[in-house]
Amino acid sequence: MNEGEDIIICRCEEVSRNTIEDAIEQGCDTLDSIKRRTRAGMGLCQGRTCQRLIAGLLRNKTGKPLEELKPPNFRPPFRPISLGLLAQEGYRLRREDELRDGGK
Amino acid sequence: METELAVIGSGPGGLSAAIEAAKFGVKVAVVDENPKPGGQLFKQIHKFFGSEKHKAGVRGIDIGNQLLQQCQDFNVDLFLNTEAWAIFDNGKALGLKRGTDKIEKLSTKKLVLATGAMENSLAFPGWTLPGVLGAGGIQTLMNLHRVLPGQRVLIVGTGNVGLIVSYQLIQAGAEVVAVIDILPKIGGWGVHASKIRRLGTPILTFHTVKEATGNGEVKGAVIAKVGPGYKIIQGTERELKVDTIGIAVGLTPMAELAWSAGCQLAHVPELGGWVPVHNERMETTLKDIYVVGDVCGIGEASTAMEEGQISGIAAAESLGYLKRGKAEELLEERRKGLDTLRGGPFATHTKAGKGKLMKRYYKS
Amino acid sequence: MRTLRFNVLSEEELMELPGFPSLDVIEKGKPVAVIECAEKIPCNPCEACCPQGAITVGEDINNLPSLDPYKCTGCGLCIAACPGLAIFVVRKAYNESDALISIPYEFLPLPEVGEQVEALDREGKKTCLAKVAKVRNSKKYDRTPVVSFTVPKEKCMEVRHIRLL
Amino acid sequence: MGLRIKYHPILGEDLRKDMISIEVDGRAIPAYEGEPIAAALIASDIKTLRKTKRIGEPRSLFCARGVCTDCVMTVNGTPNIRTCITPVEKDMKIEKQEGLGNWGEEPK
Repeated sequence: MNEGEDIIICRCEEVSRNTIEDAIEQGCDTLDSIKRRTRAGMGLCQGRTCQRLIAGLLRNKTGKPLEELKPPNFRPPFRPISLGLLAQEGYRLRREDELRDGGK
Repeated sequence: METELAVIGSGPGGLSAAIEAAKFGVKVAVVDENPKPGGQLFKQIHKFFGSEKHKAGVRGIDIGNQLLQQCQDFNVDLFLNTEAWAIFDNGKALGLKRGTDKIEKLSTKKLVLATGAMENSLAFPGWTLPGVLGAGGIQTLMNLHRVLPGQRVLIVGTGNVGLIVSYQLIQAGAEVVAVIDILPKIGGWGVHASKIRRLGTPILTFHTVKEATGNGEVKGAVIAKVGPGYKIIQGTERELKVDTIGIAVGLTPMAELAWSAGCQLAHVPELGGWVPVHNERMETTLKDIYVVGDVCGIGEASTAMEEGQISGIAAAESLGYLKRGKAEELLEERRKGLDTLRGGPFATHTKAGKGKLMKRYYKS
Repeated sequence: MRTLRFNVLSEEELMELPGFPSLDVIEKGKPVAVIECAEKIPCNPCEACCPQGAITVGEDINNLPSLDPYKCTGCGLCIAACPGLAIFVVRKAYNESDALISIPYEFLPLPEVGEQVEALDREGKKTCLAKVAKVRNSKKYDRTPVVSFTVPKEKCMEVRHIRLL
Repeated sequence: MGLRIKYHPILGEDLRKDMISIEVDGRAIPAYEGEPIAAALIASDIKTLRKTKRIGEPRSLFCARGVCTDCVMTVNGTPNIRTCITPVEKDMKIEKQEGLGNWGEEPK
């Protein structure tokens, strides 16, 4: 890899190595803070593709072993799902639960 | 919907867990987001290693069919095209999305996470161009869907995946221009390397990919020799005319479901990264959630199947379908199998990593 | 433990392997298996498939296979059974001038009997010409056809693959 | 079409027969029902499946198993569909996705 040549690290959000390294220099020392600062790992794939690359950059820049890092927070929904569907179907499921529990 | 044992992932580990538990009468549901079950088994068209007991000599694709047949024989429910998008109540309920527009809740007593692994990335200039793929992705496309991504391929990485995919590309009619590795030695098994070397495919160690070239899609790859510190030696660059670059630089366990459910994770490099802490029964730190296969340490399909069986037996016992003594007997047999499969020098890392995980389990 | 980390096995390394039938036996010229398996990987179909009991891996399936060349009849079942495609059968005294080599060949098209092909060494380099003598592809081989071809005797430990012309 | 594997030493001959036609950006593309959309497109030498939102880079299949989401396209009007694991169906209309895609009109 050419020194200095910038490349995309997070494919979904198109965040480059320089952007991530800048964030680390400015004090982001966890995967979560890098994510919040740069959006790297926040895209459709939820960081599955770039997380390891970012962890590597973090280790190289800070010298902190990966063992000391925490994986980034990960919350449902784990897969793309539209909020409309979630709201509509969630309501249906809750009604079904209520009916089963005695129609309260 | 309700079940006694829910399994997420229908690869060799997940199916083995399901079959083993169902054998003893447990009601089992397997969930997979793919339209076809089998995980990565159906792209493994080569004969597997192992002993007769571990289905050695049988092609992965045929092992997949055998497992599916057993699922049918033991009435395992398979939910395909179904995404598990949330885990609630310490594993006692799953949020499922079936097809494009149906959301369901699946209540369960026990949960096995068999979510597998994903391929590691390697970032270099041009790596986002169409034509750069994961080597496993190439394997899926050609062996499962019978489509070649291109005609002239560079494979980056000489682990077993890189070597096997190279051989299978040639079987499918493509040309593998070179297989390169930045490390001084071939990572995978010698027999796999020999298979492509005698076809004339060059394996270049101490080499890296500097750049994928092409405008709009891959037209070439610039590779170069590396020296001390794995830095490129200026002047050794050369461009290979390729239309496809396959990245085969290892796998990372997909442990995020376990993590978000609340299972403790540990970073164990020997196992591929962050993995759920578990014990010899494949129980995580949440006692109703089990993990099996690549999600808890990169291994082989054969070890995933043994781990799957262990979790199935353990779950059947704790649900009351199996007596303690009988269960222990069966578990001991599988553990011996695992020990054998991890008995060689290529698996010392895995063995050490698993040791660390168990220690962590009993410390927590 | 052996650490094969070269791109190919050299003939010297080969001869140290317990699956190598010894030069004497090869010189005698009867068909015999040559097991080019140099790493301890957990695997034993070669042992299980041999009808003569000529291949031993043992209790620990990580052991290297060892060959009893006097029991081996060179039947070739192990060629297709080996998941690593690392077993070949060599019959040095096939006739006056030629040896017969049998290899696993999982490619299309399959060569025809009588066809002339290029003989390649372990690095894929063209070594000489070869003539196909037999193509076996029964169900037992499970889609790993075994191709036998003749090459000049002195090439019998060098040639390990063929390329169709 | 040159990229389809008709004969294979292990998989045998591809015995699937009737192909259907799907519409990709207004063009008719042959495909087998049930195969992933991305496989059909690559077999027809359509490599670029989407353009990224910021730089407008072309992207294609990358992981081929539903994880990386690089192959998302607009399928029957719905954007962000992972074409590597979404099977081809009759009368499908597929569009190369620009950026995050267009979710269409708000329902009334």
